[in-house]
Amino acid sequence: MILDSLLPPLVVLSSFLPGLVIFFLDESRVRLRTTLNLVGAVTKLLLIAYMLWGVFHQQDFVFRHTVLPGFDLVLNADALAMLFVTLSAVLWFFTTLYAIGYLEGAPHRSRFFGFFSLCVTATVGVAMAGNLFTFFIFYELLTLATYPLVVHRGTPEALRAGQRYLAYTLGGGAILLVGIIWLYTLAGSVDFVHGGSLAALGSAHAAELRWIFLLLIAGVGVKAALVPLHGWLPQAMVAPAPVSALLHAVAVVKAGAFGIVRVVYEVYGVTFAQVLGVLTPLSWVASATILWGSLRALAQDDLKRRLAYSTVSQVSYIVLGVTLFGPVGTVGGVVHLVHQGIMKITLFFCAGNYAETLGIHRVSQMDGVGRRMPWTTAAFTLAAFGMIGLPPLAGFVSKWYLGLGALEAGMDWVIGVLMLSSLLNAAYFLPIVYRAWFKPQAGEWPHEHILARGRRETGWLLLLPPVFTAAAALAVGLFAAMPFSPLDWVQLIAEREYAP
Amino acid sequence: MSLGLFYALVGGGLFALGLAGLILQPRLLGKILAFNILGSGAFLVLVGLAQRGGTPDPVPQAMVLTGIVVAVAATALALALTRRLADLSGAAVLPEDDARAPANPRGPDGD
Amino acid sequence: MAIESVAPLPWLVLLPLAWATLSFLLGPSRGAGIAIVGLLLQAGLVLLLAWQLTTMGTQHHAVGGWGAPLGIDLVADGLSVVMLLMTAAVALPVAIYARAWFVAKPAGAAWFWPLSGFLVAALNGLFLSADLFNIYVTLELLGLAAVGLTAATGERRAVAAAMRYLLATLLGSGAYLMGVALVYGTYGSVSLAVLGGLVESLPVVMLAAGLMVAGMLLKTALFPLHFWLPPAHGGAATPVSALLSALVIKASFYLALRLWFGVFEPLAAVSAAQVLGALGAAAVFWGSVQALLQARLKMLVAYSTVAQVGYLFLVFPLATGTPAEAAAGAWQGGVLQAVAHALAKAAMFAAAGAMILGAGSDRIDRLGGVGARLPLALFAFGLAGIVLMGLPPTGGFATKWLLLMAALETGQWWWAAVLVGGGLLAAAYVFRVLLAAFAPVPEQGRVTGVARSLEWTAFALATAGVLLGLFAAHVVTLLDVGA
Amino acid sequence: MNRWASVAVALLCAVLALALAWAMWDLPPAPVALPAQVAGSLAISGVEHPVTAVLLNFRGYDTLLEVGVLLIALLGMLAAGATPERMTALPPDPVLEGLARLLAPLMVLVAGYLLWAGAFRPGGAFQAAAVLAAAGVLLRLAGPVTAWTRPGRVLRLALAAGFVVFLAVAVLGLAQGAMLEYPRAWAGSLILAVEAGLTVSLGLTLAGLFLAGPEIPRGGPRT
Repeated sequence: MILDSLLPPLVVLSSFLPGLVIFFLDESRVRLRTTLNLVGAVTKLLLIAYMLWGVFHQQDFVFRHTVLPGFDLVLNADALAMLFVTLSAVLWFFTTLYAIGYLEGAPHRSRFFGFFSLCVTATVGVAMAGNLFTFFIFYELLTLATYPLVVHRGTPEALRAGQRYLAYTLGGGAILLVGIIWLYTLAGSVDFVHGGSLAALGSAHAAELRWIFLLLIAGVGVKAALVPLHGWLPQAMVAPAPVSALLHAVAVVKAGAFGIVRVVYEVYGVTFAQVLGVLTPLSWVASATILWGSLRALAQDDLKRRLAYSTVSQVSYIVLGVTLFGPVGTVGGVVHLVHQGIMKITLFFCAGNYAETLGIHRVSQMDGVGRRMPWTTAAFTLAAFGMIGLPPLAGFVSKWYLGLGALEAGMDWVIGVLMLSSLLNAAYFLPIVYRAWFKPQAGEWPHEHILARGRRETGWLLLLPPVFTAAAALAVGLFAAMPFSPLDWVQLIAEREYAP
Repeated sequence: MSLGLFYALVGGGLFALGLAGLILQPRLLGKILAFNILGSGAFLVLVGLAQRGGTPDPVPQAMVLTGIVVAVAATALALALTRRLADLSGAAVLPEDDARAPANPRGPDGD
Repeated sequence: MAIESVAPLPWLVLLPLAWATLSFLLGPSRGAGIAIVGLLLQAGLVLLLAWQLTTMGTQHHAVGGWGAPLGIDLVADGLSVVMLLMTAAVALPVAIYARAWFVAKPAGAAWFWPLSGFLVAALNGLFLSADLFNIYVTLELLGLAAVGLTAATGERRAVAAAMRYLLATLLGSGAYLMGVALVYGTYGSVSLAVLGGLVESLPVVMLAAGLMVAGMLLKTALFPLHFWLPPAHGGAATPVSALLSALVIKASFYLALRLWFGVFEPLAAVSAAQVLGALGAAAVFWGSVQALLQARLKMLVAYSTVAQVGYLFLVFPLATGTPAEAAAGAWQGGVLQAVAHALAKAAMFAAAGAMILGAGSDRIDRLGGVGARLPLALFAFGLAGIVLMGLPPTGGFATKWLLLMAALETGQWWWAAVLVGGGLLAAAYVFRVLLAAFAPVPEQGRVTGVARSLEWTAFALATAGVLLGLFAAHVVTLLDVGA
Repeated sequence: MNRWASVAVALLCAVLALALAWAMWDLPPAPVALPAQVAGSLAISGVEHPVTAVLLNFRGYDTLLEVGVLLIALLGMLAAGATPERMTALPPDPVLEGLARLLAPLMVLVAGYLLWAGAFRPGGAFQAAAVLAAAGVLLRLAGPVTAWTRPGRVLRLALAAGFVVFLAVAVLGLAQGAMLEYPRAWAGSLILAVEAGLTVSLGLTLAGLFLAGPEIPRGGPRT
């Protein structure tokens, strides 16, 4: 059906067009801008709901446009794509609400929301890309759309962070492009296919294919913040809180991790990647990233920096899961894509609330904040517990499947990495929780912008998003076994990937 | 050697001479003269080489007429620019530093 | 009259000549309106021609009814039509831009319209001509019009730049004319169609080809023959800069391409092609680094042209003596680069002009506040920059894609390194400007607003540069007609 | 430029001259013989002189564009801006001025003859225009004609007239089937009309290349 093939581009356009209009809106048109934002977000959600139903029933949504001979722009809403699309659309909706509250009265909002929408457009495109070309197009668009958000404040620090961000991501993009073209000249196709398409080339090109794998992983690894390519991420923390939330939970970092998933499963094919012997080195890199990120997080006093290093560590769980050969490991890695997103966005919303309401930027300033902001702190606590991996929260489900997957793949040492990392997680999250709830308030808050009014500890647009996402982090863990839960959906993906 | 070929050979020499002059002459007037020598060389080759067999060929003759008018036009424009430059900067030479975007003496007023 | 019977070829030359003359008759600073109408008609004619080409193949017109070799033939194949489309697509927005520009800054306005009319006529004539000597006349028409436009502000810097430009362009066409003389002497004809079957590897023809191509390198400002370009393109009035950088240098590149892969194909040597590629690579790096070092916005954009010209010449090593498929891809990539750069560079100059006008200075470190006051111009600048960086999904990316493919397919990975590295360098100098424009300003209201059409035309050009990437397949199809 | 670079340039140019000579030395006859084709079509070209036939008919398109080149050279000069008068003031010389006034009409007559002769012998619009322009230069040097910075409407019309006529004929040809295709019966007259227009315009343009530009100082050119 024609309409079905148009749905993927419509999902992309549902944030692109409002973004474009918003960009040119006058700064004072607050209501129109908000309406456009919300209409876009809701339209996207509705389209996605329809497509989810279709994909579940084996319906295909594929859009194809020839850019150059041999170079097609393909948007394909397969099960894996829908997982990421749904995640980003839902979290975008909440982040938009949050950003409207967060930026109330701030300058340059048209520019902000314009690029904000472009950013989600790019993410959705990355998710639905049907081949490496399309992936690359949206991957680079994502870089360009996020840069203005990172430097939004215009301070020298922000500009420096932006420069660093560009240097890393554009460099990564260039490497990725070389990898893609090299692969294309070798294989004649870079389409994403279940089970990969390179096995047919066989061992004759093994050496070249290993080099290409390195290029591709290095290219997407920059955004996924794999050590040693992670240097930009902690610096990018100067961005406004909603941007950090989006960067860490939905857009940039996730696009990188998602790229690794696509390359391993649908370009090389996990079986062929195993044969080439490229998975094990990748698992070392992932493990190193997990531990290094956690260790660095321990040392940070700045709350957002601590969360940033935590992201470096947590995203590599996804990469680690991918390298564990076998369906269980796949489930663990891919489902963490969703789980980490929900938990991390909660943490950043909360951090933003502390900063925006009380002027708290450092862990050492958080003593007794639980009594002043109970809802926010409760959400923070839930998400932190999830990150550590306490049952029955989302993070536990991920780690459980990762552990089982490691055993299945015969890589027992990974269990050790997981346990050590959980300990480190606890070591950098629990002190925060302890301070917030159990220590008395130490003097005045650094800078109280928003006064408590009755039971409302801060603006309701700031409060609702973290509460919802924290509840979601609990729900996806509690109801993991229910149909249409992320876990259930990921199991569907894994079945299709490993189907003979 | 026919007369036509002789013209052509002389033309080749003039062309090379003009080229050298265009590069080496420091003053603009010298460069403009050199360009005219270079052009004349090309015209001589055009007419001479075509008529090396002895039969006159009206086509290159017409082309050279066209070429001469073009050269006159170019020379006139070059002279006018030289005069204008001399009025503005006091010398009929190209400033050495221009390729490196000198600071605008009249302040940062753009174009 | 049926639309099939309209012959666009002669009209594409006559129309701009007519409006140029008319605006001259109207007097100084007059004629913007008829120019815009004329360019609109021209755009329609080119589209009609493109349609004729896809349905009926290569189009011919024998001027005077004689036919080659006695008369002069106009021929429109895929390459010509893509170049004509590029000319129309750039000239029309730039005309609209110029109309508003000269209201704000009258310097150089007096004879802009007739001169630019002749310039457009020369471009169209050159792209259509199938006669070596006639091409020489169009080259001179083009060169003198461009020099006149460069000098038109009457300022010392501009006049010096124009003088330098004039000498370079005259030397270039002089070398070309010498080549024509040798070719006519050898074969007795200057018709490309006639020569196509005759040219063989004689010393005199090699010499002719060498002189003609060298002349074109000088006119295209390929490193190290680029010395004249930055002051001319950076010093002219902004609408002129846009025309020069976007279109004028493309004419000589087109001619180099036409000759090298056309009549002189039997002589094309791999070693010479590698030299051209090496000069191109040097241009990419030298131009980019110089752009990074400039203190003035328009000089930065001009040096960016030096760099971008380098990419054009990668076509030669990638399409000379390489397998047919890779060569075709490289050739398409080269032509697309010419078009993508035309759109992006016109947009970039237009946006830069608007920003300079708003900021009241062309120093890059004085651009602070432009981002807040002129977001559309800055956005256009950024978009154009993205095209030049070769990021997807723009026309610059389609170019880079095709050239990279050809480089890797033919095992010439060193050109791939140039393409990738050049893109990153472009990013460095483009973001340098964006960074400066994003910087907050202490003095409120230092940046003033500019006419809306200045910003919109820049934006339209940049958008066209982006869309070119999404519809590159159409251009490539058109390009294949008669190739 | 330092000495060694100069020597290198000179040597390279010498090599070029030698290469040109060597390449041209022993060429076989050209495979295409255009003179024969010109002669074959001369009868229907509208003129009897082959160079004029090539110039205004067979390759008339070149000439059309070339007139454009002249016009833009003039435009470029005007655009570059006026410069102050730099001519050394000659004392008013009644003899010189009288001679110029006498010669000028004579030169116009010669130009007319050249124009008419061009159809069948060496001559034509360009030669005629050159004489006209010389007359203009003479009158300027002797005094009676002053320099002009910005041509007025009448002068612009005269400058463009030749080009306009040529363009009109080019368009007219389209009705025949091709640009600049002369109807057989009218070819001679149309070419003469084009040449007449060109003589006036080119003469003025060529003179203008000399006359345009200098700004007349207050009090006239001679003070």
